[in-house]
Amino acid sequence: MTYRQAKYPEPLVFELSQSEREGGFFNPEIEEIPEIPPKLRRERLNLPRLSEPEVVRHYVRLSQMNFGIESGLYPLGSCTMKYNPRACEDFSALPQVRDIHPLQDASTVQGALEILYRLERMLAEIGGVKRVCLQPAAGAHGELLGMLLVRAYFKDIGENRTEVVIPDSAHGTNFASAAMAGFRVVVIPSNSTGRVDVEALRAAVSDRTAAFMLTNPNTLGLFEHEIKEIASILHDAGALLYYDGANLNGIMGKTRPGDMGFDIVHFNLHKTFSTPHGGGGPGAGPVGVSEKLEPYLPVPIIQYDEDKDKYWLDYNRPKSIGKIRSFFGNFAVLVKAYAYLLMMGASGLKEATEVAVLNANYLKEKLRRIPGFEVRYDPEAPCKHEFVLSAEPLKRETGVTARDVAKRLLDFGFHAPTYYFPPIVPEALMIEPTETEPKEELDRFVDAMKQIAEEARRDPETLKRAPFSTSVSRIDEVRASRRPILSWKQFVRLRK
Amino acid sequence: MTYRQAKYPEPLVFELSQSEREGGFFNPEIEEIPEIPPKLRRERLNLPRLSEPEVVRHYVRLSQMNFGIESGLYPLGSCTMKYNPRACEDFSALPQVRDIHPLQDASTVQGALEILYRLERMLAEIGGVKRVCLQPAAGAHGELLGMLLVRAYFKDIGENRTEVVIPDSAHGTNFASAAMAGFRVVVIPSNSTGRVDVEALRAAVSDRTAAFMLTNPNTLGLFEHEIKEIASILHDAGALLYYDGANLNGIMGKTRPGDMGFDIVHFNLHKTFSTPHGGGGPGAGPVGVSEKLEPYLPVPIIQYDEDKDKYWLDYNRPKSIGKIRSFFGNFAVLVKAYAYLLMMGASGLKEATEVAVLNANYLKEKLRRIPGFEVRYDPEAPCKHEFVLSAEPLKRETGVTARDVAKRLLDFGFHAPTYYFPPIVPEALMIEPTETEPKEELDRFVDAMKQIAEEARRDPETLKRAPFSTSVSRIDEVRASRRPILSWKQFVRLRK
Amino acid sequence: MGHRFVPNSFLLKEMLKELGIDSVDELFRDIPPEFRTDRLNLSPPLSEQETLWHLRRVLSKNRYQGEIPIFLGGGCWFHYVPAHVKYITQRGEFLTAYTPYQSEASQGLLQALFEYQSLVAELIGLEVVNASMYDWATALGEAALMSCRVTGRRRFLVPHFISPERRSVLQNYCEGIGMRVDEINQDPNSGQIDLDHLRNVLSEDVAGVYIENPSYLGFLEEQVDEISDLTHRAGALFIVGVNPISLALFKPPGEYGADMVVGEGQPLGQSPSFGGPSLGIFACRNDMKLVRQMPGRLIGMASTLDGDERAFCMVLQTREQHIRRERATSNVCSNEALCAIAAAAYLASMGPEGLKTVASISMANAHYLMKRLAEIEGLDAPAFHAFHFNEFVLRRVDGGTMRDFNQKLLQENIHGGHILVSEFPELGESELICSTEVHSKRDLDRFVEAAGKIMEGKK
Amino acid sequence: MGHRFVPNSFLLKEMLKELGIDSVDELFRDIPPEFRTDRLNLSPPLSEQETLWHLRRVLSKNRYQGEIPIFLGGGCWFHYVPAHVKYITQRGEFLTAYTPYQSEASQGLLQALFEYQSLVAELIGLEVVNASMYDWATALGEAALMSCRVTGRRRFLVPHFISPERRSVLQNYCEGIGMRVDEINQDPNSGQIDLDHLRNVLSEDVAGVYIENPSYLGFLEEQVDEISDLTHRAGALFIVGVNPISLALFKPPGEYGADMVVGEGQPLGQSPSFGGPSLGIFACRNDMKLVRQMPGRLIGMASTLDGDERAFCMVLQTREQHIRRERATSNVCSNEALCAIAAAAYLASMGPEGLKTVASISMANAHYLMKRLAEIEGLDAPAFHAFHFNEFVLRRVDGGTMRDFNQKLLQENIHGGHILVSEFPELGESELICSTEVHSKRDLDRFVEAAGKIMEGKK
Ligand SMILES: Cc1ncc(COP(=O)(O)O)c(C=O)c1O
Ligand SMILES: Cc1ncc(COP(=O)(O)O)c(C=O)c1O
Repeated sequence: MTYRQAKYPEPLVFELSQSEREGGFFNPEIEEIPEIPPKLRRERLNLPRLSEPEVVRHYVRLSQMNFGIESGLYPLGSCTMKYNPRACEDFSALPQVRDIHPLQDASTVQGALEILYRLERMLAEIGGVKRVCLQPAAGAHGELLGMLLVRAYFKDIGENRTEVVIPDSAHGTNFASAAMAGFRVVVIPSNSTGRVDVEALRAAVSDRTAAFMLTNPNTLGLFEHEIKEIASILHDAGALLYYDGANLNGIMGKTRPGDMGFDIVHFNLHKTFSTPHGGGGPGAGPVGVSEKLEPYLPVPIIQYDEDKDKYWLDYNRPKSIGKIRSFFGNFAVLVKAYAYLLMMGASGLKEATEVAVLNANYLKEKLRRIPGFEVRYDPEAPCKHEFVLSAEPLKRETGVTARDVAKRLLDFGFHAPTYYFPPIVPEALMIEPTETEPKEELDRFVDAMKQIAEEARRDPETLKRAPFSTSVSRIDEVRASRRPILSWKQFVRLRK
Repeated sequence: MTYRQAKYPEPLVFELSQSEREGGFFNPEIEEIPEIPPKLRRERLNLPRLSEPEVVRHYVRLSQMNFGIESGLYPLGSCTMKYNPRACEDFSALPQVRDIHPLQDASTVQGALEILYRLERMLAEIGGVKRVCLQPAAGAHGELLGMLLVRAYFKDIGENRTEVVIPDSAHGTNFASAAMAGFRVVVIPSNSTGRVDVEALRAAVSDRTAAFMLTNPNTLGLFEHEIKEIASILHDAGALLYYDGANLNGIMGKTRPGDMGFDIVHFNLHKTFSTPHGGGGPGAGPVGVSEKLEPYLPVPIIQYDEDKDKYWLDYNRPKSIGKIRSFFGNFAVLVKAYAYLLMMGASGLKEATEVAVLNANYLKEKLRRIPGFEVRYDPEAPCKHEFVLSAEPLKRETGVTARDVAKRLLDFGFHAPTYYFPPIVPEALMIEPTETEPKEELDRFVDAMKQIAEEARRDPETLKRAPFSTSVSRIDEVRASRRPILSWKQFVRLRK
Repeated sequence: MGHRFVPNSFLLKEMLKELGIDSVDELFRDIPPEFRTDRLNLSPPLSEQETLWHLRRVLSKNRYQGEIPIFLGGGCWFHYVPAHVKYITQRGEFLTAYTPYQSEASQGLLQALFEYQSLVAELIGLEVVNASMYDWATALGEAALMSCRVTGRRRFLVPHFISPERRSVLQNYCEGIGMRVDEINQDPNSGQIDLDHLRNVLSEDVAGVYIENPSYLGFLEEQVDEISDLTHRAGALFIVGVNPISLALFKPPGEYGADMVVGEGQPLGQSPSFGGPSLGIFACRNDMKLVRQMPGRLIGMASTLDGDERAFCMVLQTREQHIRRERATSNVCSNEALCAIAAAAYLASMGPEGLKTVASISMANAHYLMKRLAEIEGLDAPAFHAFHFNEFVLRRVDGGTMRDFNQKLLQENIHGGHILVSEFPELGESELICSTEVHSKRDLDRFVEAAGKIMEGKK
Repeated sequence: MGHRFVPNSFLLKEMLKELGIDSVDELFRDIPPEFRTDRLNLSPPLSEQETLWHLRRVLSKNRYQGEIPIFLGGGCWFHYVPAHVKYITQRGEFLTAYTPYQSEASQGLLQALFEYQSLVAELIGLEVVNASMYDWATALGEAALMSCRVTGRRRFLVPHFISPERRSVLQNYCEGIGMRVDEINQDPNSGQIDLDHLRNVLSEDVAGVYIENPSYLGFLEEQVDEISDLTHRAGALFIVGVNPISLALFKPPGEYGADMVVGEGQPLGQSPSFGGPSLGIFACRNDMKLVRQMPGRLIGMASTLDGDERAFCMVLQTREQHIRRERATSNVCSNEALCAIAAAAYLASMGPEGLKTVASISMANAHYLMKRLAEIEGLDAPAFHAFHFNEFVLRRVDGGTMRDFNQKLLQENIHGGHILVSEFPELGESELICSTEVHSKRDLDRFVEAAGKIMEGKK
């Protein structure tokens, strides 16, 4: 094994600080600086003092101790870690994007509004929905908006519905979002093929049901082919169907959530539409809705006046729930997604989906044949963009867990898959290669998994101490949570 | 020791290539593509086929296996490896800089001409010269231009001078440039303090002497304080004095070459003025001259018409030697230097010099006290921006060479000093910290040197196999030159 | 087929063969035919160059700060972003990483986020800062929910003068759990909290009292100690909303009893970008009763299992949705990590002196404008008699409208402030004006001059 | 004191104390007082923001490709530079490194440069490419000198139609060693080398014969085999100058006997930037007699001393100035390494198909222009009856001047070609026009339309 992550013994900025050292400088032009009343005045500001060369070097070094898509395969299931086009970064850094203010007069931001309007149309087309709100900053934020729309809808039509049904394989955000919006969460089990147990769903749905939240393909990477039946159950009960768009990369351009009967659809632009994850954000989680939910969408709606060729902001929406976030959402992220969509075009999106699914099936077939791993649910069915491998056989045989396997993968220069999710699969390793990985990298990954399985038998103890090639060895995360140290300020106080 | 450079087992782009894979794409608009006559037509083009994600990942990985100023201390003597402001990169990437063509009508590039004009004025002020030619692409290129100006001057005044005198401590480019310009090189020895042996100079100068090339501070980092005498010797003999500006960072703002009597002065913008070295280039090596050499400068001269507030290109220079490079030199580099100079201002430049010299003296005093190292020439005199340490005592004692020390330093996360230069110092380690290094980094460097000296005594064999923390271990450079493999094409042929 | 972002397009056949299937369609056989899309109604792929052409054309319709001076603030601010800060966040290792679930391979990000938490902690004066929320507004929403979790109460008090957008988001966040949001009166002359009114509304069901300092309308609140006191005596949590730049000069909430702090981190190293990405600051006192109720990610100092090295990792994850699901402290998953890194790099670059300079230039500019504009007949500033940071309310008292005023300014290539007429009709014809170091003195003088001409009716 | 680029400014005292001296001036005591400068006559430091303001203001006087279409080539070309190529060369590890003297710590750069050499080798059809020269012109100068070293002869032949700038640089490079540069005639109608004349001038003192293909004026040379033959029979070296983009479509010099190739690598991933940085391509046949005379750096494949791993390092350094001094093959030290990396990333990104597309769009655009412009009364194109790549000479035959033509085009926001009147008066009123994929069809049509109007006298 020859991969090795960079390692710098890099202190914290506070430890690098010197008692006097010049950082940013500006030359004041106005000489008269108002005197701040003593009561309001700050006395001490303990920020570190570094020169610019030190700051740059510090963060360059830190960056090298971090793994991104540009470092290697990042098969983190459910996260769609695909290549983020560098061009989109340049586009969103244009001064016409960066240096505009959300409160500018609409006449001075027609370009920005046009992009938002066009992006909305494109997402509506991809999702098969009527209109799309671009405000949410992430998928979970979109879910919350979705749930608030559900609330507003039933309130408006005078129905008191208090429950949201969610499959047990769903992502944690679904449960949390429904709860935040004030719904009681009703969990239904998956069936033996890993999909929605339609009978259980039927049993769970009642006139208390406000909505069913579904990820399709689901978190096992399996398409919920009984979706028509599912939609009927919900709609017949007067409830709504919510689409968690985290897995759109498995079907985009091949089918549309709106066509399947979903009433509310969120998109994860930082997954499907290739805006970078940024180490956790910023993302964007636009929410599309069918006609009947349109009135409740947040303000403003961006409208286009064809006659005047002008875009304008429509705040006159009496049923709107108001705002879900300030301003227009993560605009610079939206610009990236817009540019990505233009560069992909209709054919490119379809191709992306097809190859993402092909890559996933390719890996699935190779990996599930390695003794020690198995695919639990419906292994013969094609998966979509991802699949979940269980390392339970390996664990049973060698004591090596999914987590150990994941940690060991880091030593091969790969990021690890998502593990222990979804919870319905024991020793789950959730693997999503995306369409931007070359076959060679997939093959190397398969080899690594083979080697690890062998190693688990040969020398499980070493394996359990992995990783060895990362900048630090295995971290004691449990202890770190027991008495958390969350800032330098706290650390210094405790040290004293 | 905890530093470790990243390591990726990264194939060559040709090895990454797939038989079919899509790279860059453009959508042709003109349908009619002219038919190329068969005789002219290319049949096979063996470029690798990679997708964009692969290209980005490949070069990101390679970059991590490279050491730059942003990685750590880079005390490479004579090279002035200082922090390169990121702002200058942004400025030079503006479309008004990147997307202008050198043959544009002068009325459409007034901004570019203004920058060149102003930069020229600034350099003239710093160098104490009359006018400056910005064309040369590097220091050595500037030297060549300087020597050609010397030639043109003597030709013009009807003197036949064939020799250029150079001190033995000078940089290789001085000798080579003089030779390329057709001069015979006369080498004079340094005196016991490491400076020009004035008597030897006097003896070497004659009516055959065209010029004396001098680096001041010289490559030992010592200021040639007898410069007045030196200048007289040359000028009395009717010869010219040439200033190699590689070491300007040691005196900038404290004294000016023109004032000392230099007739021709080159500047290394990629050293003194912080434009990045780019792994070897692009740089810029402007050449300033005193009044008497002005007529010979390359065309065009950029002139400013105050009345019309217009910049124009003066090609009407009958005595000009013509061009030394196409167009206006490395313009984008010049823009960076211009911005750097604006941000430093008069006070900043002086401060830079003072701290560069302070840092060098600080290191010198600390390092020469480590047993095994010594400063050969005039150790008690203050050095300027750099100094040369000799590891000869260490070698004598332990067999460990300057090269071994240099290689071992890599393991500490430092770049190595320049070694075996200048040739007048045995086991030379030429150290230039620059003003952009924090004291902490200097102290760490001193510690590393101490540790290495100890290690040389304790375990010289291990040390001689260093480095261990770089992406590869010590390379067999001798063998690589014996039967050089210079391209994939050649490699493939040989492999067959 | 054959997009440059999709390496395996040309290997379809080969890979399908290894899978023993004929066509890629077979992989989609589980999608019921009736739901299959033939093709999306989108344009064919544009090249990178065509995309740039298109964007340049569309975006040329925007006017931007730098091209013209724009005097807008109100929760999103123009500040100079040093080039190296952008460079740092453009490093692919940060930019293209996911949430640092694999801490051993993500030390760089984790340390940078820990530094963000630490730097903001110093700035606001509390020890616990999370690794970011979406924006100020959603951070406020989460703060309200957290105050409910901590106190078990369901009423939340906010000042009258608050950004309506923020107020609306708060409302939506409170909607689900049925939390009521009520207003605290502010003195119409000074903007200061009406302490009597606060005393009145502060009952046993109040979970949190929220103030903004500086306020949405630019003035500072002087009675912070009293408010803190009243709040705590009522058993409620005291929450303060901030513009972090102002804290270079003004007393931090941690020093006057705030239990939680929220705010907008965008001015720390991020351009406005039409309002996003933004950076929700969220902090609380170091009290485990509070910390355990924090929403969002927390990065903690750790060590390796072998005990040899300091390291960083996410901590207290059991609060989060991926573990606790519907009982999580929040649904937030993706946050604004990269903006937090930008903020860290920005704060580390500025240092205390740099940040103070930024803040005081901004303040000096705004005060200069305030004074000069107030001298113009028909204009009145500031609307509130209190100390201001870098924003203030300008009122027009000559009968004309601010809309007209701003339109005329635009003709002079100046973008005026944010018109407040619909948000706070009681302020009359007024707008919120902001200045920072991105404005040169010339910009300010041009504004004053143009305003003068407009008011004289010369425009 | 206290610049943000100078960390130790504030530690002066402390450090001076450790050195046992009082003042920093003592460190400069060796500078004779008469030569000490008190202060430079330069402005005080500008902040980064002020510098940006200044540059934006100054640069706003430039018109640039994209804002208007610019039809200039002639040794510097507009081609689309993909964003990721810029990103790669902006990675600090490449950007801020020096020449890879420490090969173990510089494998990334060395491999990238080896790839550059390899990719260009494929493109031109020769196995040995150096790691870059300053630009095409200086590469040509070095080629002349090298031909002298190899053959011991001192005459160098160049075609009549060559860029005068390149010619001048060549002359200056040849000046020192007293090498004579002579011209080879070209047929005034076709631009093709006059073989009879070549035969005549090719005597025993000719070190090298140089042609450009495509020529400076855009046409291709068809008699390359004959020229190669004649040259070699005279014992001289055959040197070809190229625009590398053209080699996606046209036979590479390596296939018609070139001993050396020079050219301008700028179009491979670099914007023009007013003509620099540029990238001098320099290559030769894999013959050690030649290779040992190469100027510049060469990167070779190597292995570690323990033999375990492939590695890369600089090879044959004994040719270079730092070792051989006045007997070095060249004085070149700093080169254009980063541009070489850009070229490598560009070529690897384009691949054979991508590069062919770029070349054929450029060619198609130029031919379209050529045809359409030739249809306009009073204009004539191309001036040479030969096959053209993406540049051609447009002549004006109605008595008007090209200067006037271009000025009027500029009024229409179009920048015409490079006026040749002073360079080649025999071509009459003429200009060199170039098109590449950076021009849209609309740009071309606007040019044609404007040209039509101008020639009709409507402008
Ligand atoms: C299935 C699923 N749903 C929702 C989310 C939440 O999305 P976000 O992180 O954008 O809030 C995720 C994120 O991983 C997910 O995988
Ligand atoms: C003293 C000296 N002179 C000249 C040069 C040549 O400069 P360049 O590399 O810019 O050609 C150098 C470069 O290292 C040098 O150190």
